[in-house]
Amino acid sequence: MASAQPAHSARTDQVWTADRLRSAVHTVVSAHDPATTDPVEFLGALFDAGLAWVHFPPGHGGLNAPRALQSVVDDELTAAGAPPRAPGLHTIGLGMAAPVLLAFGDEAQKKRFLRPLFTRQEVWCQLFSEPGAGSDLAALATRAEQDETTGDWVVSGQKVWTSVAHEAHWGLLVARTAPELPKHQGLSYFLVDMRAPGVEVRPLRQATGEAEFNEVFLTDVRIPDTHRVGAVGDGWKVASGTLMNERVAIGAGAMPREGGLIGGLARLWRERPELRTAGLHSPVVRAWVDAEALRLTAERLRQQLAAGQPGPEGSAAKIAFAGLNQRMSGLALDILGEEGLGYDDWTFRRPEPDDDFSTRSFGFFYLRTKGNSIEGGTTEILRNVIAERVLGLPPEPRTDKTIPWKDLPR
Amino acid sequence: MASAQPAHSARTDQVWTADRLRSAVHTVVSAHDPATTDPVEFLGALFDAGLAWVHFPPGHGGLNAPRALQSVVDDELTAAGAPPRAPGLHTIGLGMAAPVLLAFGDEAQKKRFLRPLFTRQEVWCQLFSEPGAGSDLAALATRAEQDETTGDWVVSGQKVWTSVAHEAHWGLLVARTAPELPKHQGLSYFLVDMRAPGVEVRPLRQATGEAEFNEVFLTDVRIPDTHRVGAVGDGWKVASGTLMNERVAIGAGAMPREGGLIGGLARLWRERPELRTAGLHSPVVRAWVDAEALRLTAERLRQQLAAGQPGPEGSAAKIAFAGLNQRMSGLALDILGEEGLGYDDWTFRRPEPDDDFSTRSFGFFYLRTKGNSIEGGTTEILRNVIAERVLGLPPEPRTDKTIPWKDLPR
Amino acid sequence: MSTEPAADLLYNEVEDELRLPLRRALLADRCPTGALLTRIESDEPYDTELWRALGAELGVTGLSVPEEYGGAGAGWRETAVVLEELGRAVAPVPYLGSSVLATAALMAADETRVLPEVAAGRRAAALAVPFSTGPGLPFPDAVRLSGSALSGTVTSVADATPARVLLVPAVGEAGPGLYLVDLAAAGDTVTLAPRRSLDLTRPLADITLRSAPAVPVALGDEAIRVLDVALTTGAALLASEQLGVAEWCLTTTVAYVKERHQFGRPVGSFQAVKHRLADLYGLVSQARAVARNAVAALDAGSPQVALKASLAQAFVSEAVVETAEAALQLHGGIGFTWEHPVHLYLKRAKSDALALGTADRHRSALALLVDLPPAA
Amino acid sequence: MSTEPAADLLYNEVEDELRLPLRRALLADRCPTGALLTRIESDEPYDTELWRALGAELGVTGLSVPEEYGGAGAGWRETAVVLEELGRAVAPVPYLGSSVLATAALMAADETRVLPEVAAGRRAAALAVPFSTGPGLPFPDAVRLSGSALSGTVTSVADATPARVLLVPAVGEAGPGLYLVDLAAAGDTVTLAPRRSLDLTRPLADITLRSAPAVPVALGDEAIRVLDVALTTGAALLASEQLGVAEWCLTTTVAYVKERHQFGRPVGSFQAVKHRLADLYGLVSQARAVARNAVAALDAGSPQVALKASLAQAFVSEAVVETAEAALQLHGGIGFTWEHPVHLYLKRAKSDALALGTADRHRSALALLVDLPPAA
Repeated sequence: MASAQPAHSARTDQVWTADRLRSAVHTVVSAHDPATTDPVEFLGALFDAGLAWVHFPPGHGGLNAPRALQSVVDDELTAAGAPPRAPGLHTIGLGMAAPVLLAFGDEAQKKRFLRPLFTRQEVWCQLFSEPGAGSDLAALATRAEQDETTGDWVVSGQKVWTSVAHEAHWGLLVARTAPELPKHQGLSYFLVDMRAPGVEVRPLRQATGEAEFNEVFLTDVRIPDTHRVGAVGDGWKVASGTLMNERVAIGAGAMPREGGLIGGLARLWRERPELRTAGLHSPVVRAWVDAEALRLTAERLRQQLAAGQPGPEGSAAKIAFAGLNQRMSGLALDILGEEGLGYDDWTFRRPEPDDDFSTRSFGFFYLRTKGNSIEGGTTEILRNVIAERVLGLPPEPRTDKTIPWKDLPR
Repeated sequence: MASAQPAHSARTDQVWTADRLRSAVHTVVSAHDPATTDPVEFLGALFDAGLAWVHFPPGHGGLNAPRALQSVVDDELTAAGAPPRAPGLHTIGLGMAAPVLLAFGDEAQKKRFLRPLFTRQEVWCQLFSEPGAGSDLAALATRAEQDETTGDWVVSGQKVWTSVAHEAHWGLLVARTAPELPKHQGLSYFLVDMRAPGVEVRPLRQATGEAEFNEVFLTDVRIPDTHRVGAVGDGWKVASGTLMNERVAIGAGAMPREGGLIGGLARLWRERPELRTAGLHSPVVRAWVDAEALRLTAERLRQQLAAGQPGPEGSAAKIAFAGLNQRMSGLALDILGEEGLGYDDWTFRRPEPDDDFSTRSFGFFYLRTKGNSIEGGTTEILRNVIAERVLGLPPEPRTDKTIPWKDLPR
Repeated sequence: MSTEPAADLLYNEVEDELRLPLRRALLADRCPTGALLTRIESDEPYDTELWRALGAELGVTGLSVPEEYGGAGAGWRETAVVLEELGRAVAPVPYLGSSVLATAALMAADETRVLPEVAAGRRAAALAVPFSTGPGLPFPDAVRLSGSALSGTVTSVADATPARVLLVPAVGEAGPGLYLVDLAAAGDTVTLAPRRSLDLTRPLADITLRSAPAVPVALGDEAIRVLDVALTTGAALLASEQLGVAEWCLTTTVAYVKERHQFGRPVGSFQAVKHRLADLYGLVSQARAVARNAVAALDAGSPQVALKASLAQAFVSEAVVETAEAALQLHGGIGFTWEHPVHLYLKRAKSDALALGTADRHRSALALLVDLPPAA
Repeated sequence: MSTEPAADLLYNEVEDELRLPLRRALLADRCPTGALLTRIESDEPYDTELWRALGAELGVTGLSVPEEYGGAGAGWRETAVVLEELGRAVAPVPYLGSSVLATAALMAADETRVLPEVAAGRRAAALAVPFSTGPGLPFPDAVRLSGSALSGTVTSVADATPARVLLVPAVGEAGPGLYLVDLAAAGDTVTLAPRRSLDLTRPLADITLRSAPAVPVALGDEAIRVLDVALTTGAALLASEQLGVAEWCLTTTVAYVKERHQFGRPVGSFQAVKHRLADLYGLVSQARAVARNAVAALDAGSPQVALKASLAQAFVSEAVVETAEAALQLHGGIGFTWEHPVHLYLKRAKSDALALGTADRHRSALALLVDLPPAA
């Protein structure tokens, strides 16, 4: 996996090779035994050694080394018994906040936020979607007005589908600063203190009965101008960078055969022969075939990424996964018959991070997978993306990009 | 079926009742025994008695009677041993030319054309579609320019998908008379002599190997101004009326259970037990279910029409029939396996009107049914029609209706 | 494969007149979806007030029952219209359980002792079989007869909670039988345990009988026949309830996409949305034809009732689930929330697809009826 | 259900280098679709010039054959790339019949007498089984052995017309055997009758043997094994040809809808068209992963070859037919004409779906291999 070519840091003549990075890891691990060191301290030591993200600048968790060498560090850490980098609560922080701060944040923002983010001391959430701005994110209406005396921004509006907002210290916020401009041009990007006055987080109950997400109500929330990321009016540019990082994060890991819902479906078929019918056999085998085809497609994508030829199949795979999950969970209920008429738990509650998903009923999956074709880009939007960006088909005629946001029909 | 209400003719006080019509039929049949009379003579007598289309004006094949009473005449004729009104070669003449002439033709045109049309002495065809104007019929490019000295129209262009053009005496033609106007406004409607100089008919070979349709090349074909139907520039209005009549004609008759392709598929399954597999059973039964559902839908539509409540389900049924026919013929090949690898006849020929369709192979149907979702309105266009006209969904933004035809991108 | 003369697949005037007061006065006013969301998690998930009104005010709980037995002397066609409207409202009343399944069983068995009370809606009745049971299965043996008392447990019974009378299939030494259990008389020999059901608007319960006193309604082959008639009638009529569910989904979604704007346009002006809704429109019109066909066969006592009921379930179950799933998707994020009622319709659609025999089982039954046998 | 370590699903540099000259120099120049339409109805439907070039100029007719037997000593991965390109051109050459099916049989049987001639493309060989035959069926008994001569008729053999050598499965008193028939030596004891085939670019023929002289290649269980290896290899590799067909359909349709205008817009700007093509793109990328997976298993001699070949046929056959059908539809009227080549691809797609076992039969085989048994 390691690149054989030497890499030069931007600041010095220092050349980062795989061996030198392994030795840097070894230094940290020797000083802070991962088995006994407090995780915050261990992660802090890694950050300070520039091993958090080797391609970040020195002082901000990195070494200006080539990004591809990060895997050397990660492999070495795993070998040394460090806990895996499962992001969990910190998915947004590590996957979105860190890259945004690197690309668009100023020195003070990097200094303030990157270390506690990496040490898991501060949780981040994302305040993008709104009731009136789902697929059309750029139409969002949350308003940020600048207080001319203090320079603070005063923000009011409503955000939805916000994971971990109730645990978060900081939110990545896009708000409208110029309603009189076309929609993409009037947005700015902020870091909002989730414990500030005027921030109210309410659980958002889903069709499954529980609440994985939140609504966030912002009422005259004050944000200092120093927590604005990028220039006023550059919010869309900053947010687009963030969303791209989200997309890259999808489907990165290799999956074993019968991983995911197909495993449960295949077990159901194998372990409950009394439920089998002639007519349901073919749909089960088809599901197995389609799941394996998708697994191989994701594996091929992974191999392309590893070979430095990232392919555009990811969006197509997400569409197909959503449809397949919906089909498989519905099929499982058909197989179950009477048992499919029941449900496990309608309690209005937030799932715990360590909830064992695999113990949930197929009824739960039947409902939950309905969200798969909505969350993270609806199937309809992803089809547009494939058609236009991959196949090069012409866009539809549009007028909403040029007229002032305040004049858009809604 | 007969209406109990008396109907008044426009010209006189005469009231047409079912009984009076039956007696009018009886008079014709007595004078011209359908068993021994030459069909042209018999049909001519019917026309002259006003029994061709009872709602047409007297002198033009009708009696100004209510349209609903036509079924009384037809039933009585059938009972008297007259041959059924199967249109065959005369589908366009009876289904499109006659209604257009009634609605838009002048007296001279009605006088000249309606009687030989009804007596089957003259065959009609339709010259609408063009290579560049399929779904977007109003974009057609065939040009008609008026000769200022004679008043004749000189027509050049190419038409496609023209049934019976090689047998036809007359064609219903839409051509562009004003390229500088928006596309719907620059069209005019003509009756073209298919034997005139400059008309060339070539068979159009299909994927099945044979040629059901023709291409018609028009090169400086002269049409007298007296053969223009409707005002100059009213071509779209006239053509729309014609197309509507075409739509009404679809799916009028009741079908028995297992009528159509499902009959062949069911027979294949019943008569060839050695070809059955467990996996193909469910698709066959699904096809049977879907075919029966569609048959019942068409039957319900027929009942609605009979009750004077025409429903909009026809377009939806056509979409579903096309898809089902395609699915069933493909499934039949899967069942046949080795036999499905063969084909019956690739000869480039025009099918005869009395060809026995039912003797063709499933391979033929597999190819032929691909046209079902294209001919008579593509599935895509019909979905638009349902969405906009039935469900009232908003049209897409369009610019092509307002800019001059000559400036349209193509 | 003979075709019967085409049945009347339209709605007649009587049926149209029945529909309007139901939709307007009862369901829209008394059963708004906001109240429904509150009700389903309350202690009283059934709408007893609505149920009372259906019986006492509108007199539709015994439409299929002859007037001499306290019914309206109408028929199954009219019953089907009520089911369409109840489906359209996912109304939590025991109509399918009492006015369809139990009533069909009582009528098939000429059991007139409790019929007038059931027909008037004063006492709800339930047929004690798992709601997933379709026609054509072996006679249930979950309950055993000993002397004149029943013991055993029947799981996942629909509309059992509000029932005062149970019709219980049971097997004794003399073979199968269908028995009447009066819950007022049965006391604590019968207990009901609610189950968490996928369909929040149609609760299920497990019924346990411990030497519960019972009187026979039909015995031996007659019991088998009566149960089959009830389940076939239920399967045929369920299609009309499902049709109502699909119609709500289609209508509500069409209205939503006309209002909802994204990218400066109504979402319903996007061709992908339009085409999907056009296809659903086609599916729902086909479902209506098939459902009316089954009901007409019931009403006419056609010998093809079993065929047409299985045809209806084979077609409608999948069409309705597809429609409900698309409705949720086309509502986008809001459709995935608890506060929007579309999930209630999805749950009803999927549960109804499992009820009274899955589409898969009905296809298998149909295949034999129309001489399309499976591979040997 | 263990997963093997993930195979290399990409194309390596050797494969990429093989593809370009094939696509450019041979297929685009020598096999344009206009010429193809003329050729398929001529007396010589096979492109013998192209076949000669594949062998003599490019040396790809024996890619999988070791160099000592006159091959290129490459492997099945490279062969698969040739099949993709031939599929993309629906090229009428006997590559699948000779370089895949017959070559796989010869190699599995260690039959090296004719292998060099076949590998060099100088003599085409054909495996005498109906083209629909997939792995796992009973050994064919259409031909009987008597003494050392074969008699019988094998129907619907692909790529038989240009063959000089036949490999014929036959049954004699001692059981099954696979026999070599040299057509030069056989004279009029072997006759070929062309069949009208749905796929105009891959003619079929019935082969009749009347005491044709034959030499054994494999006998008994070994004959069964050799035939199974050949058919499994064929099924695994056919997926690559099918992939090429699908890629042509997708690419050509995308290009067409960018050019074709209706309603003042490119047809490809309509959302319904865009979304359908986006889904086909997804299908083709999945087909590619599955096809590469099967080829990699062949090349590596994996014990899961049968599983991966059946997986490939179960998935790819339907994906490719769907793509070709959509391509015709999205071309509108012109796609339904003889003059436009899309019908040739549809015919190839559907025939390939029937070839070497239908998707249905491969699903049944796969179900047993992955422990998803049918209902008892």
